[in-house]
Amino acid sequence: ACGSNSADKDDTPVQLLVFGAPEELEAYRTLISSYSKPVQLVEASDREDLLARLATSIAGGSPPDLFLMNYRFYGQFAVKDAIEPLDERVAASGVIDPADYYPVAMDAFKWQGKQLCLPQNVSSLAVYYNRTLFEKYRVPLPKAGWTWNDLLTTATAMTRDKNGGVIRAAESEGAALRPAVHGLGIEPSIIRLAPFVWSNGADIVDDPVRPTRLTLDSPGAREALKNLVDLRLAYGVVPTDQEVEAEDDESRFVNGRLAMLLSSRRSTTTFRSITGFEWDVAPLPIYRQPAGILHSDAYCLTRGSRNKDAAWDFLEYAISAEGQKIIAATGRTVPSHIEVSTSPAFLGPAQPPRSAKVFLDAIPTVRALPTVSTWPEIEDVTGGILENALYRGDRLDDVIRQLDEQTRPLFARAEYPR
Amino acid sequence: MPARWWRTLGAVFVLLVFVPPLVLLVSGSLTEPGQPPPPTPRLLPEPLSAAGYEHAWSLGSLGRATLNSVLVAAVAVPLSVLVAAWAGFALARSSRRLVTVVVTASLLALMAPATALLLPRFVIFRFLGLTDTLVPLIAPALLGASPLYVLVYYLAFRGLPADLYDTCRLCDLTPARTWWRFALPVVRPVTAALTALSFILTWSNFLDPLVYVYDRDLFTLPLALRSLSVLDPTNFPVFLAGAVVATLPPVIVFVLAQRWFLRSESPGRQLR
Amino acid sequence: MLAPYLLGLVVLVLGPFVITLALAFTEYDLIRPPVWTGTGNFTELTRDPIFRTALVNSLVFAAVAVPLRLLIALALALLLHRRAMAAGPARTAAVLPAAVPEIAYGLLWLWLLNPLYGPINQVLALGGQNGLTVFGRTPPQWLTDPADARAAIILMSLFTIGETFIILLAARRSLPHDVYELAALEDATSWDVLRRITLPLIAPVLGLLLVRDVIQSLHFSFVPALVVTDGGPPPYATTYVPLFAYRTAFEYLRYGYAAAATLVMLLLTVAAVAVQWRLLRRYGRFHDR
Amino acid sequence: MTDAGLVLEGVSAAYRDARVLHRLDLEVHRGELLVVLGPSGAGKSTLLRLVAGLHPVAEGRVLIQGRDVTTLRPGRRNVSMVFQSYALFPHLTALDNITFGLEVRDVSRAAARERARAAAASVGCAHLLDRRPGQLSGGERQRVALARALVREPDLFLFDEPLSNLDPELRVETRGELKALHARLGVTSVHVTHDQTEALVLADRIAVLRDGRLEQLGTPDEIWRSPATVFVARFVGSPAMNLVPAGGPVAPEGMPEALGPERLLGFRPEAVRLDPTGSGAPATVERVDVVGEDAHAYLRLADHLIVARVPASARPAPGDPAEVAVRWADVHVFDAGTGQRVPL
Amino acid sequence: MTDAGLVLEGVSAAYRDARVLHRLDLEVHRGELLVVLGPSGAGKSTLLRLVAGLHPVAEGRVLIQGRDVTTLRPGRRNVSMVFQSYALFPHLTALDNITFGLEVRDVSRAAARERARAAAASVGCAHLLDRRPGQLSGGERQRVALARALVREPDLFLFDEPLSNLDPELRVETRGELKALHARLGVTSVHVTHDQTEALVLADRIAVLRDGRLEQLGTPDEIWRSPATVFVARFVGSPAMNLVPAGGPVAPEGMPEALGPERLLGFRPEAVRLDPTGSGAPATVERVDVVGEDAHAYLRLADHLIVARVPASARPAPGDPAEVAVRWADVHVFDAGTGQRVPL
Ligand SMILES: Nc1ncnc2c1ncn2[C@@H]1O[C@H](COP(=O)(O)OP(=O)(O)OP(=O)(O)O)[C@@H](O)[C@H]1O
Ligand SMILES: Nc1ncnc2c1ncn2[C@@H]1O[C@H](COP(=O)(O)OP(=O)(O)OP(=O)(O)O)[C@@H](O)[C@H]1O
Ligand SMILES: [Mg+2]
Ligand SMILES: [Mg+2]
Repeated sequence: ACGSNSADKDDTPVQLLVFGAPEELEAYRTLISSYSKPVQLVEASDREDLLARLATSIAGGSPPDLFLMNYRFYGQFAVKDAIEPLDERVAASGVIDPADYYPVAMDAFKWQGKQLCLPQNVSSLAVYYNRTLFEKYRVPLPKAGWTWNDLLTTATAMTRDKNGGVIRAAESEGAALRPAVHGLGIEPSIIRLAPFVWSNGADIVDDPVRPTRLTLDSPGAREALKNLVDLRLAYGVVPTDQEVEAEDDESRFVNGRLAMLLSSRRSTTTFRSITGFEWDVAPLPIYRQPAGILHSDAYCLTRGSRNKDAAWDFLEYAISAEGQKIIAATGRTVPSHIEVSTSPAFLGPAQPPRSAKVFLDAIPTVRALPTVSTWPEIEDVTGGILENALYRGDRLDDVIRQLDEQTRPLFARAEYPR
Repeated sequence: MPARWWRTLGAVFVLLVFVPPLVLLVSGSLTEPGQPPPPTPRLLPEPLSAAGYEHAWSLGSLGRATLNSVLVAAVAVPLSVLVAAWAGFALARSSRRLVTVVVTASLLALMAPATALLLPRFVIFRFLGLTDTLVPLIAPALLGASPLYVLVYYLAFRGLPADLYDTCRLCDLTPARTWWRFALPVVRPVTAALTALSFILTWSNFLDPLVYVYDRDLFTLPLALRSLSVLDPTNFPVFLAGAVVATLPPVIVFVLAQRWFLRSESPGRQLR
Repeated sequence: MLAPYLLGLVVLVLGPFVITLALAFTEYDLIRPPVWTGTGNFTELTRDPIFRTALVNSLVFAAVAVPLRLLIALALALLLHRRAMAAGPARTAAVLPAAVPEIAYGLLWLWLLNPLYGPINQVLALGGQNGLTVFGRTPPQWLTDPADARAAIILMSLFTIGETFIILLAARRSLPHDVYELAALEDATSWDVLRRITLPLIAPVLGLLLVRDVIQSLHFSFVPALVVTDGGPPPYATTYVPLFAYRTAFEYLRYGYAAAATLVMLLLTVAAVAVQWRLLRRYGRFHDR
Repeated sequence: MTDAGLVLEGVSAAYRDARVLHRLDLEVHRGELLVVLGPSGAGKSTLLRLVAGLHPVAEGRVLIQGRDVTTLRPGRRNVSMVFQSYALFPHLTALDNITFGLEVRDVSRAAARERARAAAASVGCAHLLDRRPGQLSGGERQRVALARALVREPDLFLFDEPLSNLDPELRVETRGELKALHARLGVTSVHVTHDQTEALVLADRIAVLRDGRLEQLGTPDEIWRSPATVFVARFVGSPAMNLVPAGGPVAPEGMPEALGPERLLGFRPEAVRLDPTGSGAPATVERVDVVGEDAHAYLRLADHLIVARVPASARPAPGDPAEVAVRWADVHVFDAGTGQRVPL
Repeated sequence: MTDAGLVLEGVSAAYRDARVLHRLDLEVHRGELLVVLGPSGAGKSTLLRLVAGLHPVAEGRVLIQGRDVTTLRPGRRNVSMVFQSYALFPHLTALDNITFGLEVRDVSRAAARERARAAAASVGCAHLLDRRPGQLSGGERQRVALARALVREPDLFLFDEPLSNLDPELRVETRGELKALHARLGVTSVHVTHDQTEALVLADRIAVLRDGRLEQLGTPDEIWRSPATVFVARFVGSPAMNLVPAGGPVAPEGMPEALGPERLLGFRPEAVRLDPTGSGAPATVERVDVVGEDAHAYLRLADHLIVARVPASARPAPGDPAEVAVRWADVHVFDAGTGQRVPL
């Protein structure tokens, strides 16, 4: 990693490394084409591809100037000093005022007191629901302030067989019945679990800044976890693992066979192609206090960039109101620019979801996950364990113990933002 | 003859096992995109639609990517075959010691996982200023596409009757001319097979372009296909259309190469 | 004439490979300069349950898949090496799976293996009731049961034998004709012809392919495991060493550690190959001049 | 059906477009040894391959010991064959090559080896059993191929020039061995050779093939003493029979009647006498080849070249004048147009 | 240096561990045609390969036209060779096979074809030029191989049994062709054959090889009339020379002195007379082989078997009693222990 300050050349285009589906990349291309200077979009298809590209090119000494990354994964680059701090440039900028952006997103990209990257979006978890189906079965719609129990009752009421009758599809009921409609879809992972743990007044790690272990053994966390796995084990309102493999939750929702789905803003673009029914979003249910989880991506300037000033110019443009509007048009993101997020570019009623404001309302209560350098590994390890907990009914004590034991070495190896 | 019928029966069985997945691939690609994905593939999509291909063409810039892939293959495949055939021939005419060394090295090379080579190769190509060009994608041709092919050629050349090599030596042929005039034509089935295989290998190279090529205009088909693979589930026909497009050239190449398999001049009949 | 190949071999493979292997003795995160740690990575590997699982997975995969793949490829090559009705299309069909881009093929298999709606399980459930097979057993849960998932990956690998198949086909076609006539005259059964003539005569190629397949199968499982099962079902039923190494190196940025894993794998492969190498030499001798 | 060891009924064969055998009829008695003679490319090997079932029969039928085998696969015909190209398995030792046919017939390993050694010894390759074909000389390979054929006891032996690469001593010896074996086993055999002596010594009957057609079939004596055509006459015997038009330069002694030029007179070199009695035709010696005790003198008579076999000790020198005399009893008469023998 | 076309000086050769040629000394004059005779496995092919440079020389030197070529690569030795196995390229037509050596020497295509056609015509394969080797009969292949060798004009011709698969007529013809060619071009040639007649007719000199050692080198006449050893005596001539111990059953007429049993008497079948004058040794006819005009009568004298060549017309019948007489002039005397000829 060589942090050379070699002279900027005007003619070499700024390289921006992003990943996404073709439509998403198309939005970035629009963004670039509306920018006055040449920018080369370096495209990857998914996160793995992007990481492979980024890592090899940094190691090989010719990194792209800019890349876009989620705060959950940028830690490992931040800790290794691969990202250029932006404080000075922000301070000197005439375009960007940090106050224009949601602080929670800005804070997520602070590392040892420095602003490393600048967020382009701020999303959170919401409950997508099939409004038409709810109306058909005359079940009350989810609404703000509803509780976990409400979620459970709703989900139970929406789990129906072919004839529309309510059924219970838990293994304990024995029957090999397959619901035609499932009440709820949720992915067993730490990022889905976390907001409920927080809502229950507990925490997932012992120290949000310098975590050393997962604390899912605390009573609050344990309850949230138990309730999560009970969705499958006790009530059978979420599809089994076989069913998920046969048809993932998003497809199931699109096919009108899933009443509710916990997901981030990401799913919106897919769901916009739905023609068969009406759908909308609702806020997360709560235990004791409202809590949400931050999903945010940011532009980062690589330390090894040869073209920092030009790159910064583009970065400025991209997260400025103008740039964010272009990206917001895809529907995929919740703009991090406060003004843009409240503008019709985001809230515009032309496209579903009607209650897009749910995403904005959640922002004050969202929290970020710890940004330790080994977080990607921790997510992967916990994912497997939680999956087994949900689908195979591993004993809760074992699950919690495993989660703790297997993540400890990862925390031990971790480097911290502060 | 009954043996013939058994063969036909077997061939039909092979067809029954191997073809259906590909039929599903094609029929899937002809489904109308934007529909909720059917949980189970249908043999005859309803309605039939070529929209998947249109989308794939525009979304994935398949045209450009195909062009690049063809360009790479057009240079890399002949080069691969040439290098492999040369090396295999040279090995067949080399001393035991050299053969042992090279074969061992080739096997070691086969053992190197692609992912373990990405980074050092990147450094090399960057040093040579070749990143973000198509050269790194052609470079594996220097290996004959795969060391395996060199070894296959080696075995093929070694199996030719010694008297024929001796005849060439008597005529004072240089090794290169012996190779060109005698050895290569005689192992034509092998060449046909390896041409088809190195085409497939070159054509489906994914990791190299992923790491060495930034410029979208230089993307090859596997990369374009990769980008289609992250489309929404509703757009699966678009992805499958891309897959069909990407599969077609290898099929054509193989069908062409197959003719050469059958037209072999086996040296066996006059081996004594 | 060997020069271009040797150049490619050294510059493109062996050199880079040695560099990577050297990094196995360091802690290297791709960004900061490597730090020498000696055998640190290896001691850590011995304690890493994920690596252990991956290693066992890889070895089991190789032990099961390689013989099957070779057998099937050989059977196909011997079945289809002559002109016969439908043989041409069958040859093409047998190679096609290897020609379909891996990602597309992975996705296709996701369909085929779909536990509820997949054609494979639907065929298996034919004649049974309630989605059970005729024998009253639940059909395999390809994507969710660890054992079945491993079987699924092996099953997939059995279809991508195109390369092996073609090379064997070419080898078979270049065998001398008159010895087969003699065998026919002696009324040798197909089995005798296979055992006493064909196999020994193509033994060098077969041996080479065996070695290659052992090596390859330790890499092969990469894309399907990624696309179809994503290393699962949980926790690591289909995480093979290459996937482990790839993730560790490029997702977790622990290049040195991944290199150590690769080195361990390499040593095991070398050991396996060394054994087969001797066989290869013994059979190959009659070609010596 | 019949008592014939091998019957070909109107058999034809072709390679792609080229017809090689033309409606051949041939009957080999049971236990008989038939030698097939014919120029290179006449279809001899093809004939054997066809009998063995290795080449398809275009028309006609093949019967072995009365069984119609036309559509039977080679292995079911129970024939044993020596290929002109030997067809040895390159990966097997000589011993394993020989035992191959036995082992696939489930003869026990020990017994197979026993018989193989015996067969090898009978053709003089017992000392080579551990070698691979690549390590053998041409003649050694041929002996192994022969041993491989002899080790079995089939209904029919097919030999395609099995002795061509052997040295004379070994050839005489092996020939004797073959003859003895044939006498002992009484297996019907078809033997292709180019060697006159071999043909004449071994054969019960000889078939002369020409361009895929049977030219003559008869005992060695018949073939030698009354060749049916000019072709047979010239083909058998070395140097070949002399042919001059009747009424030409040579007038045999004691010729009963004068023959017109539409007849050809044939007489073997052995029949030519060079004694200067004054009654013979005058000639000049052009060339003399000495072959051991014999010499072949090439004599020019006008525009004819005539060969005489004379004792080497009494040979003329090139350039010498000579007189050529032939006795009528030694003369064969052929039709100049059809080449057929003219019975007298 | 010398005027020799080919010189071998103390040349040895081996395959791995097995020594095949033992310190061979041989000189072939420039323009001479040397025929190499020897039993199968004697090392004849090895000798040719060694001269051609295809097999390494273990010790000794090889000189071609005075040039030391021991370490020269084959292509530089300017020799032309016919392989015992033909070594035709399976993928080339006969024509291309023949022109192969020319084209790589940059003879123009047209000229090469011209010469190829001429060479092919001279060995009788002009009608086969479009075929691939796989489509040719054994003899046809051999002719193509021969044409390929003849089309060039090298310093040295090496022929390894080039006529073994030809029919007799063609063989005589081709032999004549070879002889004429040799006379015309005067290229030094080494010719391996198993055919007596071929050897005796073609050779300027004959080398008899046995187990990798030179047994005798001499003109055909010398080889025939004064074989240096028992081996040569028996090897040349068919049927082979009779050998009986001196003082045994046969007493040659006019033998000057009595010889002890440490001497062997050799006489050819042609020298045996069966005239019943009463003075010969009594014998029984065991077997008679008729070979055209000649017959070979095998006679038993006590525990010896003796062959006589008699006219077929005057042959005895098996079982007949006979009397065997030999003239002293026809007898060769050898030492029973060493097998060497004993000069008288
Ligand atoms: N595979 C083939 N394709 C086409 N023609 C062939 C093939 N094999 C043989 N022939 C032709 O058929 C004819 C007869 O061939 P065959 O091998 O039977 O001859 P042969 O009598 O055995 O001759 P030889 O004594 O030279 O071995 C020859 O003219 C030959 O050129
Ligand atoms: N590649 C080899 N490896 C080992 N021994 C060999 C090899 N080639 C030939 N020999 C042996 O060397 C000896 C001489 O072989 P060579 O081929 O010179 O015999 P030859 O005189 O040509 O016999 P033939 O008349 O049968 O062709 C033989 O005993 C043979 O077995
Ligand atoms: Mg033949
Ligand atoms: Mg030889």
